[in-house]
Amino acid sequence: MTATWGPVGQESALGGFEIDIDDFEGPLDLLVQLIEKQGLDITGVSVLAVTDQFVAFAHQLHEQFAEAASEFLLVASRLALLKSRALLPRVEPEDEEESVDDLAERLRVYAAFKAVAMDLDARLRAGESSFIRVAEPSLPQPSPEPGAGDLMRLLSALERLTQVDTPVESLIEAPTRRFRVADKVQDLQARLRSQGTLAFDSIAAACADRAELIATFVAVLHLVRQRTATVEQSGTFGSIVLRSTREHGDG
Amino acid sequence: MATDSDARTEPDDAVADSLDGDFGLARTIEGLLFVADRALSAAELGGVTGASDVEVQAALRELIAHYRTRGIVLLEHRNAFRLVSAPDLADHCRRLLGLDQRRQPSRAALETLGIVAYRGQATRAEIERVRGVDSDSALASLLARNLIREAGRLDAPGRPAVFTTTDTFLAYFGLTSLDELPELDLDVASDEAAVRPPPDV
Amino acid sequence: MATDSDARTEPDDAVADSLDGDFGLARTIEGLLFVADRALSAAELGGVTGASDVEVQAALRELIAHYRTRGIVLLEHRNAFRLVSAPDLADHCRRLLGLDQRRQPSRAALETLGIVAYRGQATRAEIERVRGVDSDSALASLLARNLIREAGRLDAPGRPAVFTTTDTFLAYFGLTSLDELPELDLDVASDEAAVRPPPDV
Repeated sequence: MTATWGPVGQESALGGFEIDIDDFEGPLDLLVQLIEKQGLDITGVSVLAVTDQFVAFAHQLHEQFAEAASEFLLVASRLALLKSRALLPRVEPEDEEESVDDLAERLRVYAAFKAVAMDLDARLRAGESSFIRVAEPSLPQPSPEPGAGDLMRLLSALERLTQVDTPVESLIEAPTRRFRVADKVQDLQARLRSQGTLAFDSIAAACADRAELIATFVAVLHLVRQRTATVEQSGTFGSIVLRSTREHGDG
Repeated sequence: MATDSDARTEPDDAVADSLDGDFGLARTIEGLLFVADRALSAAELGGVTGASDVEVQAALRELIAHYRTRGIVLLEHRNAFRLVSAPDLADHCRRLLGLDQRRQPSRAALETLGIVAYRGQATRAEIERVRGVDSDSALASLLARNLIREAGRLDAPGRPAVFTTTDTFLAYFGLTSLDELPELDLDVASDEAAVRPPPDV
Repeated sequence: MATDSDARTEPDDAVADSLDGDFGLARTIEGLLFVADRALSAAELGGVTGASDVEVQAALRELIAHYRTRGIVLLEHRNAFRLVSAPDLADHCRRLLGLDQRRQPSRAALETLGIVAYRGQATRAEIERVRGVDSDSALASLLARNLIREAGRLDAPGRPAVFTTTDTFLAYFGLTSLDELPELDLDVASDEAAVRPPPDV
């Protein structure tokens, strides 16, 4: 299985080639790189020249690329087929012929897209890029249609903000008074433990001002998210009841 | 049009003039004004381009003249410059943006709106401290949609505007008061997937 | 004249009227493209302006030619149009916007992007067939950067997602149209030889 290429006297077919495991992705990439290093055409029988190299490399990688092993094996088997066809008189049935042509075609297509990637890469390195306008239009717009808003999106935008980098407290810090959500959570937990359910109306009515109401409301959100409590509502404008998920009087 | 790189200037052709010499600066400033999300001062433009104030002013005059007949206008207000759509196109723009209204507000706008709603009132600086990013254009779009309004000014340096939500805000979300907020499906609101950082490329 | 439905006259209409008719449409479209925060299709522009498709296309060609030398360019992506800053002003824009030089996408991501761009649209399986390797994370990173988007689902087992490029893709690479991508260089003539990205989907 002496190849007609490569450094003389090398024991391994891989000797003298500096292809790192991190340098390529998948069998086609490896094959294209091997071929390019040989300065060969990507198509046809010239692929032969790198078959042993590829098979040896694929063998070596087999375990590291377990998820891609089948693909490597497939490519290797096609290469082996190519090689056998070159060494032996034509004995292959036609479907094998197809499979060889198929590999050549795949290599050609892949090499073309590799070239595209190189071109895109070069564009980025050249540093040219267009920017869109980020300003939102300042033109007066008609008032939004009543009821068209999605409250869930509003809340999820806010939740995201609180989770990413901002403590909830800073969100609801009122200009004059401060209410800590953590305090409200504790307060509600204690009341739920003793009472089992709480009407949101009564919780809200007990709030001194809007800031406290909001802190309380955010605390309710936290309890529901923690699954300490569930929220029930009878109908669209019905009263809202906060219910402990634990049995009343439990632990 | 004068795509000609020929340096000769035709006397009567203002466009050819504009391609002459310092058009490089004018087109750089044009691009900067386009991407900016606020009005830019001549000093800022000088800082970014490295051009002198005289050069920047000349380039701005040239651009103002160019945009006099176009669908975009270059406005000057207190020595700050901003590209806006031509005033007579307002109806067309409104029609276009009206089509957009069926779309939900941007996430930036929603975050800003949420902060104003939950705090009761907030200044731009407070909003930006919470969001960690410039929130000028988000505020502008909320004001334009009448979802927030200026409630007054703080008695602090610069007398910053204090924003609060409007009745339109309540109507938009189908609320009559804050009490109705908890009817949300919180599992969706707290979807963890939304906060995962994007994977590296 | 029995009806008087268009009695509303704005003083600025005189400006538009004084210009030649076609330019009136071009400058209206210019203003619309400026205020839009997304790419607009020719059909949308026709809907808002009331002009025919032929007229809109002619006005767009005029604007594209005009913006070829300016600090703003008009990019076309699959028959949708958007104004963006000129690619060569990228460094200035970054400085103004306080943006860092972005991280380079991986080659895996670029190969994947190339396949989607040239094919017009592609499923994950098609991409993996070409690349011979799992392309899930490359796709995820491209989606996160808004360089591709899901255009729909195939009516096939598993209903696989079909991906297509976004107009951000063009802007990101400083292209104004998919035509500016080089021809796909396939050595041997085949069905796929000399593939250019399709002009629209």
